[in-house]
Amino acid sequence: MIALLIAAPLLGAAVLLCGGRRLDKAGHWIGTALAFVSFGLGAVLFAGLLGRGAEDRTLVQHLYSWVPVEGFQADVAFRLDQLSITFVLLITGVGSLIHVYSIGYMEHDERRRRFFGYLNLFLAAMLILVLADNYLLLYLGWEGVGLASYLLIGFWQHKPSAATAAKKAFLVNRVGDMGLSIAVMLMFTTFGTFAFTPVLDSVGAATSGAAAPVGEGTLTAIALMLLLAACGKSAQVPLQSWLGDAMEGPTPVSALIHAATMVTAGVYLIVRSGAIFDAAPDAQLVVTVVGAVTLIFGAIVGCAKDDIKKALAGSTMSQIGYMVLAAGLGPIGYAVAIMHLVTHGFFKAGLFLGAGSVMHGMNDEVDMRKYGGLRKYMPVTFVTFGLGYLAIIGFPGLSGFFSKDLIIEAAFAKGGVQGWILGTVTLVGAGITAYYMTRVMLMTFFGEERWRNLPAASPDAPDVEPAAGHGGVPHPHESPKVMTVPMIVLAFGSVFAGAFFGIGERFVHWLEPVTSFEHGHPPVSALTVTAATVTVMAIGVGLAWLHYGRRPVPVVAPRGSLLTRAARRDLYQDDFNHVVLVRGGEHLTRSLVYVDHTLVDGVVNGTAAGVGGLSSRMRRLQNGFARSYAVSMFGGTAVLVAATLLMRAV
Amino acid sequence: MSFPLLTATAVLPALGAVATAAVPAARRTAAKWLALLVSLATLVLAVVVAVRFEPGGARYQLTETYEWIPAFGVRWELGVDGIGVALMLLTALLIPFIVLAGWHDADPLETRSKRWRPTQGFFALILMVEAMVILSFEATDVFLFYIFFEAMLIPMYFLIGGFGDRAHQGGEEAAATQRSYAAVKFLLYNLAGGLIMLAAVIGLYVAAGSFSLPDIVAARASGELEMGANTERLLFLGFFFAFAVKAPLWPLHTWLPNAMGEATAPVAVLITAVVDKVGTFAMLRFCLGLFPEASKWATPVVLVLALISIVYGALLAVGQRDIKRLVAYASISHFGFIILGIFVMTSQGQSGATLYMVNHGISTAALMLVAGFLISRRGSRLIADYGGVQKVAPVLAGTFLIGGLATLSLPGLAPFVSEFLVLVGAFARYPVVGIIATFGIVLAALYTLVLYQRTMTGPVKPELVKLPDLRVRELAVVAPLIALLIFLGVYPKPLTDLVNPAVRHTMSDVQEHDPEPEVEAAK
Amino acid sequence: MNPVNYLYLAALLFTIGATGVLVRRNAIVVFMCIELMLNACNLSLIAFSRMHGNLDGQIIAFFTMVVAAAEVVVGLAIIVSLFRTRHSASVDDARLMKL
Amino acid sequence: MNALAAYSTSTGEAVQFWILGTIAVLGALGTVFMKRAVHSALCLAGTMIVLAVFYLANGAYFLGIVQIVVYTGAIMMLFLFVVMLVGVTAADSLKETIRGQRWLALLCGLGFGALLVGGIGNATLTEFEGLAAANSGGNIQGLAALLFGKYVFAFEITGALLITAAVGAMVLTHRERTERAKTQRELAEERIRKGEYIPPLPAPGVYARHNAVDIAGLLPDGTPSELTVSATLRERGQIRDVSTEAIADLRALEQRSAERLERKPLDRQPRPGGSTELTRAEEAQQ
Repeated sequence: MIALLIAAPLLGAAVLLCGGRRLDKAGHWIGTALAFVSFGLGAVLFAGLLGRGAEDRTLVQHLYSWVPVEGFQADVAFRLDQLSITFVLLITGVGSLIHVYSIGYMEHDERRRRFFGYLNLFLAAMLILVLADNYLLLYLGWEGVGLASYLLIGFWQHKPSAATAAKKAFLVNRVGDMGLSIAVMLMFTTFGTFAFTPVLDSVGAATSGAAAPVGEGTLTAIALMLLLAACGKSAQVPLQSWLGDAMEGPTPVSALIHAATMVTAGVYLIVRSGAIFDAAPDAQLVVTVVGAVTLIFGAIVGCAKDDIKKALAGSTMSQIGYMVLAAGLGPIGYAVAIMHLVTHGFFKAGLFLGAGSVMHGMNDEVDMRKYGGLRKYMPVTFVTFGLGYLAIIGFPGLSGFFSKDLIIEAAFAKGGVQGWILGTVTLVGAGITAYYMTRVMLMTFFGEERWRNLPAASPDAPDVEPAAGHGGVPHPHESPKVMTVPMIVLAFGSVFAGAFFGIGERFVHWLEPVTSFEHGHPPVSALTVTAATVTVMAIGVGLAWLHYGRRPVPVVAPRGSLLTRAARRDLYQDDFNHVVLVRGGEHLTRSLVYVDHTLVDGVVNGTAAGVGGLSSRMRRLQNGFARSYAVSMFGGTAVLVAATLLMRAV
Repeated sequence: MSFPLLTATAVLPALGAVATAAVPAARRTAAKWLALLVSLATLVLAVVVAVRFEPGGARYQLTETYEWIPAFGVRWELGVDGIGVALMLLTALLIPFIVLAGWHDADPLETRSKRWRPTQGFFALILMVEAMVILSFEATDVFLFYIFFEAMLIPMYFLIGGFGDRAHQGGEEAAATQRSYAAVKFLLYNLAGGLIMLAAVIGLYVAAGSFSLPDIVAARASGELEMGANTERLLFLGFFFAFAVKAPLWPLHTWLPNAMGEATAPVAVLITAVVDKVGTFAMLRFCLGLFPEASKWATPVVLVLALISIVYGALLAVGQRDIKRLVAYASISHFGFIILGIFVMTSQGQSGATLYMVNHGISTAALMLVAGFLISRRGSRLIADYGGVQKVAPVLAGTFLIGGLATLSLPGLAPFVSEFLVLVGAFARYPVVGIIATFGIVLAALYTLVLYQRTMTGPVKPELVKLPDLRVRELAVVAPLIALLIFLGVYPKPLTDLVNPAVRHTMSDVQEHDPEPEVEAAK
Repeated sequence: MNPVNYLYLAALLFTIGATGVLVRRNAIVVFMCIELMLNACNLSLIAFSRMHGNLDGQIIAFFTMVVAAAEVVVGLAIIVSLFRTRHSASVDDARLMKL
Repeated sequence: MNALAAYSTSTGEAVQFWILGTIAVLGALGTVFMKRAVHSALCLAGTMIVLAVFYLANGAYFLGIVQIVVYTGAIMMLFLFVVMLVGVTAADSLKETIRGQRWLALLCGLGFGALLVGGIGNATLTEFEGLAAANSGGNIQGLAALLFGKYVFAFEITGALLITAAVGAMVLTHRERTERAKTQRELAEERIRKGEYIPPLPAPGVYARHNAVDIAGLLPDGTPSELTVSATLRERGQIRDVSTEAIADLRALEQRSAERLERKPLDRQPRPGGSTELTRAEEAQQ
């Protein structure tokens, strides 16, 4: 049953990718149908879990032994519990909606069949990731989603920028993967296995003193390596640079992979390995720091971008920062992190789909400075996007409010100076979130209709998607039903999910058997925190209104302050990477090629040349005169005779 | 005396080679079909061997022993263990694909040429190499092994020097010059290694009084045969040098890029996927089996060299401008992994190394053969001459990508399993080594993706607009390889079952145990 | 007189012959010098025969003569045919060993 | 006394040794250093005869005779034949062309000789058995017994060797015709077709005194014509040029006849009608 869940999209991917042109007509329907099949199966499984007792909700399905080697047993086994079924539902649910959306969005793309194949592949890999029962299989899914992400970011491969972005994403993720593989190796050497249950149990046993203690250093190392992996996949500092570029992919991809599901895999990993993190407080601290830094970093970047998708990407980074931070808080934060993850999945996917819808209606223009006043032309998009917007800034009552508020509370509840710092950071983050999201909202849907009097063409627009350049003034229009319906569904989620999960701590208790949960004790009351959050949010919205609502937005971006310029360039992180890693690497490889050619090969060729030179000297002796040879023979004979005589004499 | 299965497996391609060479000049196509049939028949025999082999049984099975040169105690002594079977299967499996991929590589330039014989020669040489390689996997007599180890150089020399890419940026003349340079370099390197090994083989005979591997190993294990530490080390170095050249290990690697660059793609596959495997196989079987103490003594140095190979090969691959040379350097990096796995002396490492040999053979074959198809279409090996291929030839690009992903060890494809095993094995004993080796996987992603990006994506180059996609024959070559990569990636159990007992034997040869985990995990 | 002197003489003759082989260019003279060397050997063989008091040395000398005769026949034939084709009997002109 | 006798030989033999040994060495040196091959051959023959005498003196009667008959008689004559064939008068240049060859050869020769001498001197040659016992049944009989007994296989093989050598010599010197010999008619036609030299070749030797084949006939102006000499001699460079001699003779004859006829000595003034044949020949000579 669990295997079937994965098999459906996998089958879809195989059929669509190997099927050839014959399937071009029906490909997207097959892909979508299989995504829904998977969702249906997930729902059935969920229902099955609900029917069981709270402590009895972990199902393990052992398929076969994957890599059986002396002392090293990796199985293909799936584990269904509250945590994974949550993800399953999120993935297949949002995934199915985005499949539907893509039918409309990718209508004019001749390679739509392949697009759906990749989407299905992604679903399968993501499901493997969340359902795996051991870290190695998780690694398989982990890299699988990386591959799907690579393929989808680079889907418009004919654009060099897309191809580069895809490569970058994969490479940065590989650095993270290194962390994951080292973590697995460490687990193997420490525990002799890397299946979830034995590893986590023995960590628990070791820390509670029930078994031989494991060095905390080892656990910290494992945790940090897992964090590295999470950073790569979830675009956390310092491995965040790929996410902005990943927006080169088609918008549904950004919505599904780079907002709702894949990028949250890091959070899943941390929550899943909670026992290890709990046993390694130093690592937990690092996790929270990474989360806090990314939170602010992403928010600042989001404030400065004019590209609607990149602004949203910055936001994604920032929101995942929240989740990572929460996950770093330990048992008080795990469930909250997942809850924010789910609500974020709804509203961020909705936002991206809305952005896609806007682009769809605007000739694939992505520069917000060339939007404006679109609410009249795309009412459905406006409403759904607006609901998503309210959700993300934490407008009271909407889903973002519940989840984010809980995180802020938990951060304060960390206690001590750390708690205050983290809490403040999250609060400030909430303010900035409100600011940049309002900015996006205002620039896109309000204000004057700047797209009317654009200069004829914008040839220097760097990120024009391929359909762009129809020329002339765009004619904003609402998107077809097939696109708006998923947006509406997601908007529903954005509005109600939070309340549904949050009221009565329903979600937290659902996850408790897996992630364990304890109530934090914030130094200030929960109500105060909520009030502060709302206030900060209001300030953010107000500031944004001052900047972008009251006065007209210039079509050409002003130079901006130092911080703005830095944020536009992703706070120079890319430049740093470029100078240090890319250039340095290029020089290194080039000099190594030179070394290989001249030194390593040179030694060999030099030897050959030396022998050659010697032999050409010796060749002069071989002058072809028989008499000359005879002399040497005679001399040789003489020497032999002398040797014989000497031997005799001795 | 039962049917000599092992001999038959090797003799069949040898006879096939003779028969292929004897086909009249005008019947080229018949020669090709004959070669293909013979290679397929060999595959069938190899499968029979694999089926008859019982993984849980004796160490060497299906053994055959005939007196050959009684004066020196040289015997025609064959036998296979699990590792041998696996590699034999790999060889027998790859040859039909190589034959099929090289179907037109040795055709005459003018199709009507009546007296053109190299076509027959090409296929005959390939079969000859197959025979030699299979025999080296089977031989349990050191001297016998040495003979085939060296003899395979001769057909390889002609394959490299005689049949290059038709297309060469420097023209036909330059191609011929570089080809002969590459062939001579290949030959000299390997001959040098082989000569030193010959000295060591003789030394071994002097020291042990026998050429028979099982006898010597048994005698050493029982303590009947004492070898001085210095003798053992010297002999080990002699053997290891030859295998390190063949494998190739840094800094003895420079022949490989030349050879693989200048040879046609199928021959390049033959070099790296089949012939070079003899080197790593022999390290596992002979170096560790005959000289366990010396192997342990040399381990630190070998590990460092292997690490250098991994990182260095990958970095150089990044810097290459020539597709085939890039694959060659990638192979050097992979051979670093294999050697690392062999010498970390853990079950995981050695199983991983053996699986790595098989998987690397398949994945490199897939990548290189597709690259060869691409090169033969455009007539250039330079990466810069390509761009946007996926637009015009999506299937070619897709298979190329899968080959590339296999090279970078994507989980789900076969090489991942082996690479991870090697890394785990290395990490378990030498954590630092494991971590450094892990950098190799990032670099592998770098060179593969850079290659893919530069050749396949971006705007279509005007010269490539009419590039045809893969033909049926080419698809027939690539598709099974890819299917195999995926199958072995998700279900490597058949292979591991074959290999595990052999690895257990090797581990007991070197008297090493896997490091115990720090904590016995709660089961 | 000590009969060993015969051996000294033989050695002397042999050396002279060998030097002649090396310094002369005319193939015929070279050949004669070789004959001289053979004769020197024969002389020593016969002296040995006398020293040891058996005839084996003489037999060997006899064989030497026969072989020398055969050699001369073939050698001179070679010289003649060389001369025919190259119009020279100088050994230095036959230099095919150097490419 | 007896032992001493074994160490030394009779005085007669000693005298003979020293005299003939000197001759043998001189002959050997002559062989090496004579400019002409004929002289070398003769020197060698001398050495061989001396050696034959030594063989006899050492009790090898059969071999002594064989040495004279076969070696000096047959083989050396064979050499002489070849020398004649190649050119008896041609003198070799003794100038060395290979750098260092002569010195190296000498050095090696001297060194080797010294080594041999040293070796012989070192050897413990204590006793001379003498051949009295071995030759008691007759030298030839003794040899025969050995030859057809102990050494019979070697003997047979030697026979094979000789046959092979004979065949080899024939094969080497025999020139196979690769095409049909041309008939006289064809040759004539070919010559006409080429048009190089149509009339018959001139005969050698225009003067009665010199009708030898190696003397070129003189053209009307007194210059020798190489065409008159056979091609082989031309190639060997063995044409004897007698034109100077002949002109000198002519002049002497003219002088003598002038004296007898009491003519004035020939004035050297060129006559208006042109120079005489003789003066033109003289000019050609100069």
